[in-house]
Amino acid sequence: MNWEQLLLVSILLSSLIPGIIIFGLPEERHRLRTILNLCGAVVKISLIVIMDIGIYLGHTFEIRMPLIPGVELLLNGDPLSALFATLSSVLWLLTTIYAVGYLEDSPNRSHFFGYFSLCVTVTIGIALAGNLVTFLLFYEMLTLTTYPLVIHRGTDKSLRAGRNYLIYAFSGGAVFLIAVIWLQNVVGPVDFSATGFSPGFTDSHGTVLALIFVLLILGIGVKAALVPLHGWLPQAMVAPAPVSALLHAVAVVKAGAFGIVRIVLDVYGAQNLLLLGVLPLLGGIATITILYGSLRALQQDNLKRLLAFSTISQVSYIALGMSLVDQPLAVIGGLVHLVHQGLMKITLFFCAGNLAETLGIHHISKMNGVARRMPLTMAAFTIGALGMIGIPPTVGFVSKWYLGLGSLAAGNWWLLGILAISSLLNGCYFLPILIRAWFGKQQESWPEELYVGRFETRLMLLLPPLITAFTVMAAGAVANAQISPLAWVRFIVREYGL
Amino acid sequence: MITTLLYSMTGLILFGMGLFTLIVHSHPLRKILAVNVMSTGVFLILIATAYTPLGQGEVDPVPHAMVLTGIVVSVSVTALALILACRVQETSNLDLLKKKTVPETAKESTT
Amino acid sequence: MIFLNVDNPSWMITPIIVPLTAGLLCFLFQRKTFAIALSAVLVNLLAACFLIGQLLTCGPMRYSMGGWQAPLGITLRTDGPAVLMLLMTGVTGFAITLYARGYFSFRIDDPGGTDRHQQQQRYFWPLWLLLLAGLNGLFLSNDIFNLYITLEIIGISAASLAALSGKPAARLASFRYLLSSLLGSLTFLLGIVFLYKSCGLLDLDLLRNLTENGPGVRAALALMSVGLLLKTALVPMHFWLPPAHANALAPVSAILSALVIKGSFYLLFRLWFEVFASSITTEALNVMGGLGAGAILWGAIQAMRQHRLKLMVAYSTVSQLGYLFVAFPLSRAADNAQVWSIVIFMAMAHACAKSAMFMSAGTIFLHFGHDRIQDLTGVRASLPITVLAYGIAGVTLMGLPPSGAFIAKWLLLSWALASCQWWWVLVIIAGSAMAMIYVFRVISRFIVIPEGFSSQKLEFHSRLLEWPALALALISLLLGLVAPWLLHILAKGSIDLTQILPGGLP
Amino acid sequence: MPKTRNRHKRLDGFQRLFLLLVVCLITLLGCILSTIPNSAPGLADAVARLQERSGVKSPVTAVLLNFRAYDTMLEVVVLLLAVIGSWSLTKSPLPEQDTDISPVQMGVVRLLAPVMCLVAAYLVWQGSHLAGGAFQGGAILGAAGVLILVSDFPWIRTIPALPLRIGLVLGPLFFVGIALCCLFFTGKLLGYPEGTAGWLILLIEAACALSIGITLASLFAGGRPDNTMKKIQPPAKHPPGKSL
Repeated sequence: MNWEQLLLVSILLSSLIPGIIIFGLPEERHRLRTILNLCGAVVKISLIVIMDIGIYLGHTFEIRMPLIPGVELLLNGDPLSALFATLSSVLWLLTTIYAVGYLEDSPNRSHFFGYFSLCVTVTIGIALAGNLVTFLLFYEMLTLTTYPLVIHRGTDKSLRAGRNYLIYAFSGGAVFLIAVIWLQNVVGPVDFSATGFSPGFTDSHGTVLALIFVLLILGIGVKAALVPLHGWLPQAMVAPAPVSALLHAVAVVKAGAFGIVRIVLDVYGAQNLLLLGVLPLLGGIATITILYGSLRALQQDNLKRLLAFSTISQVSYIALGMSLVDQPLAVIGGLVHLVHQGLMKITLFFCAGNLAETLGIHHISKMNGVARRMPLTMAAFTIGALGMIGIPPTVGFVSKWYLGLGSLAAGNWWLLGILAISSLLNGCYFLPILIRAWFGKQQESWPEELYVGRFETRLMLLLPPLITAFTVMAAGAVANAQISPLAWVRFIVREYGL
Repeated sequence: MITTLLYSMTGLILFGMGLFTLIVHSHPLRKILAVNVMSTGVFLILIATAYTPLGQGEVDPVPHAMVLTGIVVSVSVTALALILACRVQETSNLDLLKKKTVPETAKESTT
Repeated sequence: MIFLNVDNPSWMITPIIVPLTAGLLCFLFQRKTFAIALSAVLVNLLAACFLIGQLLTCGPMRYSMGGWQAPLGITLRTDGPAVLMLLMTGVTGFAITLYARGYFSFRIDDPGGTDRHQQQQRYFWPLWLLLLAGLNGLFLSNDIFNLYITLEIIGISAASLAALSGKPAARLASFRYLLSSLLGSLTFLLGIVFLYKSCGLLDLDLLRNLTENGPGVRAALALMSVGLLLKTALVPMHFWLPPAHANALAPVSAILSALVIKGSFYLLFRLWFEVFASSITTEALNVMGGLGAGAILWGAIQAMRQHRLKLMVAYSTVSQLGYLFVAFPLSRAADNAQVWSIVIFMAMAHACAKSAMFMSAGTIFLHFGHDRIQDLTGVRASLPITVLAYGIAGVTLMGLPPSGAFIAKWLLLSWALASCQWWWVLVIIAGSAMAMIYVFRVISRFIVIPEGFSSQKLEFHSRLLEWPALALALISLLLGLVAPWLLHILAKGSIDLTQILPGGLP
Repeated sequence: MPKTRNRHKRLDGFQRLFLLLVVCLITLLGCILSTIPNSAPGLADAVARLQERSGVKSPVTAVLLNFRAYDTMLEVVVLLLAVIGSWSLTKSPLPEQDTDISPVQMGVVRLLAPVMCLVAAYLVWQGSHLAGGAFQGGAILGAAGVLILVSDFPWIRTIPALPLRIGLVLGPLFFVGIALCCLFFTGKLLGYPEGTAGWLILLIEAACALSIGITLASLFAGGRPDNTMKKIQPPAKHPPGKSL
């Protein structure tokens, strides 16, 4: 085992081991638990940064473990997995800090943080998966580890939401499993590679491969919350705020989107997909999801539900970028949105959690004048919201700019129109909130004001959204710099030779 | 040859009778007896296979041994089943079993 | 010491003789029974490992009892599937023995306990050890009449064990179990009679080489199969299983569900795919597959409807057995070395997972005094490890990666797709989905701690009640990761088979 | 046997259908059975060929205790298992208390029991060359035991459990012991050393016959011996051993 393989294993273990230890810790040892969590997160980030550098310098990170003929587990660090792994680990650190503050004094924290760590381990596993079998393994485990988090509150409502989540996720998983096995039967074992499987199969098994592609997208679309498979996501909002943040910005939905990227770029490859002619289908679903999510978000009064529908809409930008896989600019836009959407959405969820935890505000109609009580939180929220709309210099603008350029290059004028309409709709549901919060008058006292200290809320709740909001601005402003998500995505696209 | 066939067919018919009783009748004792009849049928067929026409070599002792073994197994299972049936009868209040025990109780108490 | 050589086939008898002797001694002394039992199962486990090593170095082996060669004498033999089943029995049996110790001492130490518990423990050990000997004998035996006797040993000891709890329901269930098992073995015996009349042979290897394929052999195979199906509890012959498994003591339920059923299934599969492979028709295979599909669906539907935990787990056994039979029609698509792989993976994973599940259910029953699913909210607070074991075992039942059941399902689906038999795919997926529902219906109750819930403080806490279950659950989950090793053993064992089969089936 | 419910009833639909099915099945099996040619060699020749080496003259005994002794060993275990199973279920209801034994019965038993033991011993002894052997002998011994049991001798209650268990286990344990000794001396389980087969078989048969006799009597007693308690419990209302 060389150092590259050791690194891959320790990346996974750096959150698995704290997770297992935390399960065994008694409830009262919260200091030790916090230290374990933070240490794990910091170690993981450092290891992943080392891996990033290694990948940039051209090292190969690969572990193979054959199971049965044709089926093997393969962990592989390529630029794309580095992108997702870095995003997940950084956001995990922030979410952990936030969750420690959020769950102060609440029961069952060992349980919560244990699953939280497992969940991140699995997400990193998804990032590092080097073939469809490994991807499937971690994909199913993700459902298992997030389920206890969704039903953490134990109310009937959360149980119902959990049940729906399971049914959606496992149905998707089953379809995905069938598709993976079928694909293996047709083209043999496929590892993720820059070109996908050999184009020879497309000539001989065209229809079957197109059908398998549809099945794969259907299976993975459940987690990516593509319409009409999105039903679980708004319901899952009953979970505590850090869980919502993690689920929506990092783990589940992102894993689905990441899976779409993998299937399009690495399994099928641009060339095959163009031959098969299934891309317009993906583009169509993505378009419908973008518009549907935004329209539904317009009708919401519950802040977290609004954010959920906004997630449904925003994640589909990634799928949209993938449907224009022959256009490097569109691919850049889609891939970079993977990171950008994560940063923006986690900011918004942190802020929504702050409002709920500090003032008991769950509904937009109660938000009049809240910015005067919590200026920093609302400033962060504003930056996130503006990013969602796509106002420069936030990161949201960068993604949309590249997506627009890509669709222009492909000659799809109508896609540009879709982007514009979507931004308009984003504005329509975010701007009223901002106006209400900054300029509205407080009419009644806050529903349940819990905490009045030196800051507007607990420090551990305040810091993470501020950091992410700052990143949203900074990464957008210096997008062209040497080290930025955009730069890394360009590196990825170069690797794919687009 | 005819004798062999006769024994075999009788064995088969016994097997069938036992099978029918075992499934159709619900009384535990009948079931146990039915199983015994079935096993007797099987042993009969098995013994019949040992037969060889005169002058064609020895009688095959292996089926004999198998039948002996089978009888012993059947005895032990029957005993266990009977004891189990008694315990079921003692501790459960199945309608059917009640019907059986009630008259006996009455008889005993009158004498 | 010539017979201590690694390549001496006499080692084969260890897994039979050691539990047998230990069982007799347990009955004789009735004191220190746990020590005797533990050393016996330990030796049994070691012997299984040793036999695997022997198989890998020396290949498949035959052993003639008393030196009398095959047509007359009785032979034992080791091959890949047999040693893996021995390993399964060894591992599961070891864990169950430890658990049983914890279980009985918990009940005996209970202040409300009575003499009854003492008696139960006293007779549990000899029955269990003799059952173990019977199972090992079944896996190793190569003589059809000897197999009948091992089946009887298994049947009698299993029925006695099932009645051990002393509850009226358990006794009634055990009575039915005994009768069904007896009917099964009589039918099997009738099959042997037909076989002996047609071929005049009892040795399986010799029967395999026989080209005889007349109606007598087919009738024999049909009779033997029906008998074994009755013992394996395939739908619609499963009626005896749920009450017998659900009403027994927890360690006994684990034994019955994990091991006993596998014994008769192993024999059935061996008869179909090794001994009489040339007499098998596609229609017969499809009938088996159809029954298996029925079992998957019916068992899962019943499991979803149960209100009691142990009954639910018992019905899930009915459902899981179906996968083993769906493998029948699909195994045609496989080559010789692969025929066993699905069945072995499924059986091993199910044995570990199901015994872990029954152990967890038993621990919960012991501590809470009931197993109504409705009233088991927040069990996690009191018994976290048990709930974890239950959850992991549930993951295996659902067939999620990387469990052994996942490997089996992967192969099943892969072969079904390769041979364009779509209906099996649908059945397998539907079965897994329903497994998800019945597993999570319970788990969500266990792990949710609603607000204002005050957890019961439990006074007794035996490690032996919790850790064996967790260990087995973990084994079942991680079984998929050692798949290449298991396949290696299987391939090693079936060299013999490919040589003997004249290019025939499957 | 008391009348049961089904006796005077006509068969209902399901039962008729099932009857039909059984008849069909038996007919089918009968047809198949009659078509099987009687050409299968069987194992008679093999037995005849190896008879001399088996150490006994009776071919059945040779098969049971030499060629296929492993089967017999397991089968003795099956018998023992039935006893263990029955003991795990319940205490023996026998002997009942306060029953008067008629002098005739007493006399018959006193006369018969020793004779039966003698006959049993003879059967075991002649098993080596004629029909007979451990099972036949054991069955006679068991019958003697049953006679004693139903005679309600008061001393039956005081039989200690340990000797009883030793008696039960003796046969199987001895069998296994001999088997292991053979393994040690000849390298084959149950492979009797040259020339000793006859004696060893006789020993095994004797031990097994004793055990089988005790086993059968214990099975008749219907449960484990109840001598752990000094105070004798009042008899159950419907002793199961008698009601059947």
